[in-house]
Amino acid sequence: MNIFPEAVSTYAHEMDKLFWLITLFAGLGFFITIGILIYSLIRFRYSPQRKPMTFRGNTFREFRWVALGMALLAFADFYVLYDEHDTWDKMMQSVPEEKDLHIAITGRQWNWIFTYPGPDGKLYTADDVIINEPNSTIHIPIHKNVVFDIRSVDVIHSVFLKEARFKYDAIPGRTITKWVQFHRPGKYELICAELCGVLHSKMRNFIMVESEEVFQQWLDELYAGTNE
Amino acid sequence: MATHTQSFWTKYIFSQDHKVIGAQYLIVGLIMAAVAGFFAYVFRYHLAYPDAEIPLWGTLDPRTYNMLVTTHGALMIFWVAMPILVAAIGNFLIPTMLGTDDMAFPFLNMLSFWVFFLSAVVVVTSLFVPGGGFDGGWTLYPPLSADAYLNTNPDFWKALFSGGSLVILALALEFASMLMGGINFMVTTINKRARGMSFSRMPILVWFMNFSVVTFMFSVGPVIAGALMLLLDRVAGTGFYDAYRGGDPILFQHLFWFFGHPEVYVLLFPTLGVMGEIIPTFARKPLFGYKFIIGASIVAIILSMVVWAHHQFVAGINPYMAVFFSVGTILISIPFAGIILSYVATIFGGNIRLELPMWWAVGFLATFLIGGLTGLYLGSNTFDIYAHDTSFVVAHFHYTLFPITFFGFFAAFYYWFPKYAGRMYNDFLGKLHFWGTFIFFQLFALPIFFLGLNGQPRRMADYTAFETLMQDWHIQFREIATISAILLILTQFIWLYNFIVSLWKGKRVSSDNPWQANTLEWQAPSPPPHGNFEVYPEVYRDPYTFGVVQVNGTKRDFIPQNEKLPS
Amino acid sequence: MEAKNPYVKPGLEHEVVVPPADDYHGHPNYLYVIIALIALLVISLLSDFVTSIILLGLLVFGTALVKSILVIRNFMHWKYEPLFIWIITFFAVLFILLALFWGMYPDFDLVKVELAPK
Amino acid sequence: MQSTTVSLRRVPQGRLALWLLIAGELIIFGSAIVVYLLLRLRYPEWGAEAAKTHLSLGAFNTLVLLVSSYFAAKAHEASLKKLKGKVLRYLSLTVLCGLIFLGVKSYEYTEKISHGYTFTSPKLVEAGQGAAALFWSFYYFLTGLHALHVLVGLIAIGFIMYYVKNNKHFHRVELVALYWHMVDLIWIFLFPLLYIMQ
Repeated sequence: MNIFPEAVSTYAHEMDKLFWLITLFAGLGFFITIGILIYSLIRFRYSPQRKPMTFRGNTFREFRWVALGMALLAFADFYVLYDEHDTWDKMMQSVPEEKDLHIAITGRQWNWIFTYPGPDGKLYTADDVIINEPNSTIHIPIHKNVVFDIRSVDVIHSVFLKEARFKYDAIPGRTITKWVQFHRPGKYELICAELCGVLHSKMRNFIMVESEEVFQQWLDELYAGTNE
Repeated sequence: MATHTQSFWTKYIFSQDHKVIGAQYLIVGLIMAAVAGFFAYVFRYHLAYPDAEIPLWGTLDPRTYNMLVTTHGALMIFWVAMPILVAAIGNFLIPTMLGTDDMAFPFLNMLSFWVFFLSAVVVVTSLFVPGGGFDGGWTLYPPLSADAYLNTNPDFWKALFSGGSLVILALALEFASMLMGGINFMVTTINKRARGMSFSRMPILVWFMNFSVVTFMFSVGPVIAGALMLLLDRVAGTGFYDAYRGGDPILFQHLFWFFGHPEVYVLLFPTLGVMGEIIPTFARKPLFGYKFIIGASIVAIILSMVVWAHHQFVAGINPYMAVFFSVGTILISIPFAGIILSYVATIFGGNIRLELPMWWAVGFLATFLIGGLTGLYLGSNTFDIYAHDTSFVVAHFHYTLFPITFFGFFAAFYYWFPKYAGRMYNDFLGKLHFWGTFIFFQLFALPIFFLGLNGQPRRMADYTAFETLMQDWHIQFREIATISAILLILTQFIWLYNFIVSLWKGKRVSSDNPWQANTLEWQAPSPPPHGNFEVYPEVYRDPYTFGVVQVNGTKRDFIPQNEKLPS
Repeated sequence: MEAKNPYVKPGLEHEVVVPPADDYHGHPNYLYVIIALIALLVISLLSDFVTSIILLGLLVFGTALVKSILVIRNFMHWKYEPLFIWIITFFAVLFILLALFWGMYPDFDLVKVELAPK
Repeated sequence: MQSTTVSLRRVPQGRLALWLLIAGELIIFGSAIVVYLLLRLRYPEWGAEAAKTHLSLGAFNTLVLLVSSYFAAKAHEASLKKLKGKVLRYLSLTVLCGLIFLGVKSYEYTEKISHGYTFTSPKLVEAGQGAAALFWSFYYFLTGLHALHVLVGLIAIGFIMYYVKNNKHFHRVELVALYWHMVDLIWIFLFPLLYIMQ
C-alpha cells in the first residue's frame, strides 16, 4: 500500500515532497502537544496532598512557553508557504510558452468532451475534432507540455488526474487554462471531483499517455476518422 | 423567584424561561442528530458494500445517495451543531453564569426557538416533496442547485415546493432564528450582568458564546443575500448564477464561503468555552492566559473574515489572490494554537481530578489537535490542489467538527447535568460511552485520511467505476470506517439510556456545587427554578480562583465568585 | 423612585432596561438636517449635466456618503452612542464589505468571462 | 440606580438590540450592493440600462423617504417628553410618506414591466443581451428587498402607534425610528447606484 498514487507528472513529486514536509511539522506539533498532555495527566493526577501551581499566564515569563509554541508554528507555516511557492507558480501562474498540444476539455453531465485542434494545429477553428462519449480514451504525448482549456457547459465539474496531481474545476462561463507534463506512459483515469448530479460517480474517461510516434499515429487515425 | 402559576403550555411549550428553551433546542437538535446519524449509517454502509441491501433501508440509488449525503451535511451543521452548541448551551448557561434571572428578551428567545422549530420542520418536509429531497451538496453550489437555470419562466409553486428551495427557505429561517438568539445573547451579556461582574470577571464561556454569535452575525449577511438570489434563480428564473445570462457561479461560492468559514468558528467557540470552564475546574488551577485567549479570539474573528477563498483554490479563482488567502488561512492557525496550548498549560501543574467531563475535555483536545493540524495541509494552497474534494477533506472536517460538536456537547452535558437535572449520571456508563466514542471515532476517521491521500474523491455514490480506487486495501479501509461508524452510532445509545434513566432515577446531588467550581451557576439551586436565584449574587472576583487557601479557618482550594471574604 | 419603574425587578435593579428621560444630551435641530439633505439630493441630481465619469462618480457617491453620515449622526443619534456601537455598526460593517469587495474583485473584474450562447 | 460601572450600560437593551439588528441588515444589503458593484464594473453596458430607469420618480422617492425620516426623528423627540398627540401625528406622517413611497415604487414597477423589463426580462435574453437582463434582475432584487423592509417598517410603526395610543411603551418609538432611518440609509445608496450611475 502506497499512500500516494504513482507520481507521473513534472510537479507531482514536488507536491509529495510538500506533503512530507508538512507531515514533519504537523507530526512534531502533534507529538509534542500530546506528550505534554499525557505527561501532565500522569504526573499531576489527583492527590489530596498536592498543592497545584497557580500561575495564570499573565506575565511574559509564564507565557513564554505558549509563545514559543506559537512562534514555532508560525515558523513552520511560513516555511511551508515559502517552500511551496515555486510549485504553485509553476502549476498555476505560468502556462509554458511552447504549447506542444492544446486541448479543450469540457465538462458535461456526465462525461468529458475533448476538443483536439484539427490538422491546422489551432484550437477553436472549424476543423476541430470533438470526442464526446462516455468512457472514451484520449491520447496525449509523453514529455510534452499539454495545455488544457477547462470549460463546462452545464454545472461545475472538476478535472481530476490523481496520478498527475492535477485538479481544476470546470466553471460554466469561464475558460481555465492549465498545463501538465506527464513523464510516465500509461492509461490514467480522469475523474470528476466535484458533485455534478446523479451520475457523478459514473463520470469517467481515460487519458492514455504514450510516446510521440504512437500519439501521432493515433492523431492521424482520428483525423482520418472525421474525414470519412 | 417568580411564583406565579404557569399552565403546561406556558411552562413547557411556549415557555419564555431560558432553561426550557435551551432544553427545547437540545431536543430538536438531538432528534435531527438521530436523523442525520441514520443517514450517515445508510450511505457509509453503501460505500463499504456497494451492492448489498442495506438493513433498515433497502437498496440505494445514486440520486438518493447524493440526497442523503447532502442532507447529512446540512443537518449536522445547521440543525445539530448550531442549536446544540450555540443555542442550547448558550441558553442554559449565559443567564445563570451572569447571575441574572433570564435573557434580556424572553419573548424574542421563545420566538427564536419557534422559528428554528419551523425551519427544522421545513427541512424535514423537503425530504418528502415530489421530486425528492435536495441532492446538490450541502454547499448548494449553483448551477447544480439552481436546477431551474435553463428556464427563464419556471412554474413558481412547483419550483418553490421542490427540495432545494425548501432547504434554502429552511436555512433562511434558521439564520433568522440564530440572529434573534445571537442579538439576545449579546444584549444579555452587555446589560444583564450581576452586580460587580465586569467584563474581565466574566467566565470565559460567556466570552466565547458572544464571540460565536458576533462571528455569526457579521458573516451571515452575504450568504443571506446569496441564498435569496439562489432562491430567485430557482423559483423566478432569474440568472444571477447563470453564466449565459451574465451571472456567475463563482459568485455564490464567494458569498457562501464568506459565511462558511467563520461558521466553523461559530461552532468552535462555544466548545472552546466549555473546555475553558471544565479544564480549570478539574485541574484545580486558574485558567492560563484568560486575557490572551480573549485577544487571540478577537484576532481570529477578524482574520476569519478574510480567509474564505481557501475553499476555492481549485475553483478557478485568481491564482495570485489564492496566495493571499493561503497566508491568511495559515495565519489563523496561530491564535487557535495559542488557545489550545493555553488549555494544555492550564492542565500542566494542576491537581487533576480525572472525572468524566475532564475525560471528554482531554479527548477533545487530542482529537481536535489532529483536525487542526491536518488543516495545515489544506491551508497550503499547493497541496490543497491535490487534496481538495478528496476524502482527505472529509476526514479533516470530521476530525474538527465531530470533536467540536459531540465532544464539546458531551463534555458540557456531563459537567452541567447535575446542575440542571439535580441528579447525577451513571459514571460507569459515562466512561463506557466516552471510550466507545473516542476509539470508534478515531477508527472511523483515520482510514479516510489515507483513502483521500490516495486520491479517493468525496461525494461519490460508489467507486466501482474506477479500478484504481477499488484496490484491496481501499475496500478494507472503507469497511473499517463503516463498521466503526456504525459502532460509533450504537455507542450513543449507551448515552441515551444513561440520560433518560439518570433524569428520573439518578442519585440526587447532595450539593449544589458538586465539582467545587467557582462560577455563578453553581450557586443557584439544582435544578435552578424559574428566575434562577433565590438571592441575586454579587460578584467579587474572577471565576478562576483555584489553589489551596485558608478561608475562615478551613482549608479549601476554590473561592466562588460571589463569596465575600472577610478582609 | 426606581422601585416604581415596572421594568425593574427586585434584586436586579442594576440592570438598565428602560432609558431614563434625560438619556440624550440633546437633540440636533432636525429642520437644518433635512434642509441639508434635500440640498444634497438636488446637487446629486445635477449629475445629469456632468459628462466626466470620474467627476460623476465623485459627485454621486460623495453626496450619498455625506447624506448617509448626516442621517446616521443626527437622525440615528450616533454621535451620542458609545464607542462599542460605532465599532459594530460602522467599522465592522465597513471592514466586512471592503473585505468582500477586495476578495471578489480579482475574480470578477480581472478575468475574462464569456457569455457564450447556449 | 445601583451600579452603572460599565459605560456600555448607558445603552438600554432595546436600543442595543436594534443597533445589532441594523448592523446585520446593513451587511445583508451591503453585500448585495457589493455584488451589484462588481458586476456593474464588469458590464459597462449596464449604464445604458440604468438610463432607462425613471430618474425623476427615483429622486421624488428619495425626497419622500428623507422627509419621512425627518418626521420619524421628530416623533422620537416628542416621545421622550411623552407628548402623545405629537408622536401620533408625526408617526402618521411617516406612514403616509412610506405609503407614497410604495405607491410610486409600484407605479414604476408596472411601467417597467409593461415595457418588457421584468424580473427575468425574457425579451432581452432572447435578443442575446443576457447581461442587460441581469441588470433588471438586480434592479428588482435590490429595490424589492428594500420595499419589503419599508413594508415591515410600516407594520412596525402601526404597532407602535397602537401602543402609544394606549399610553404604553413610549420608548419603542425610538426603536422603530432607528429602523426607519436604516431603511432610509439603504435607499440613499440604492438611488445613485440604480438610477443615477448611467
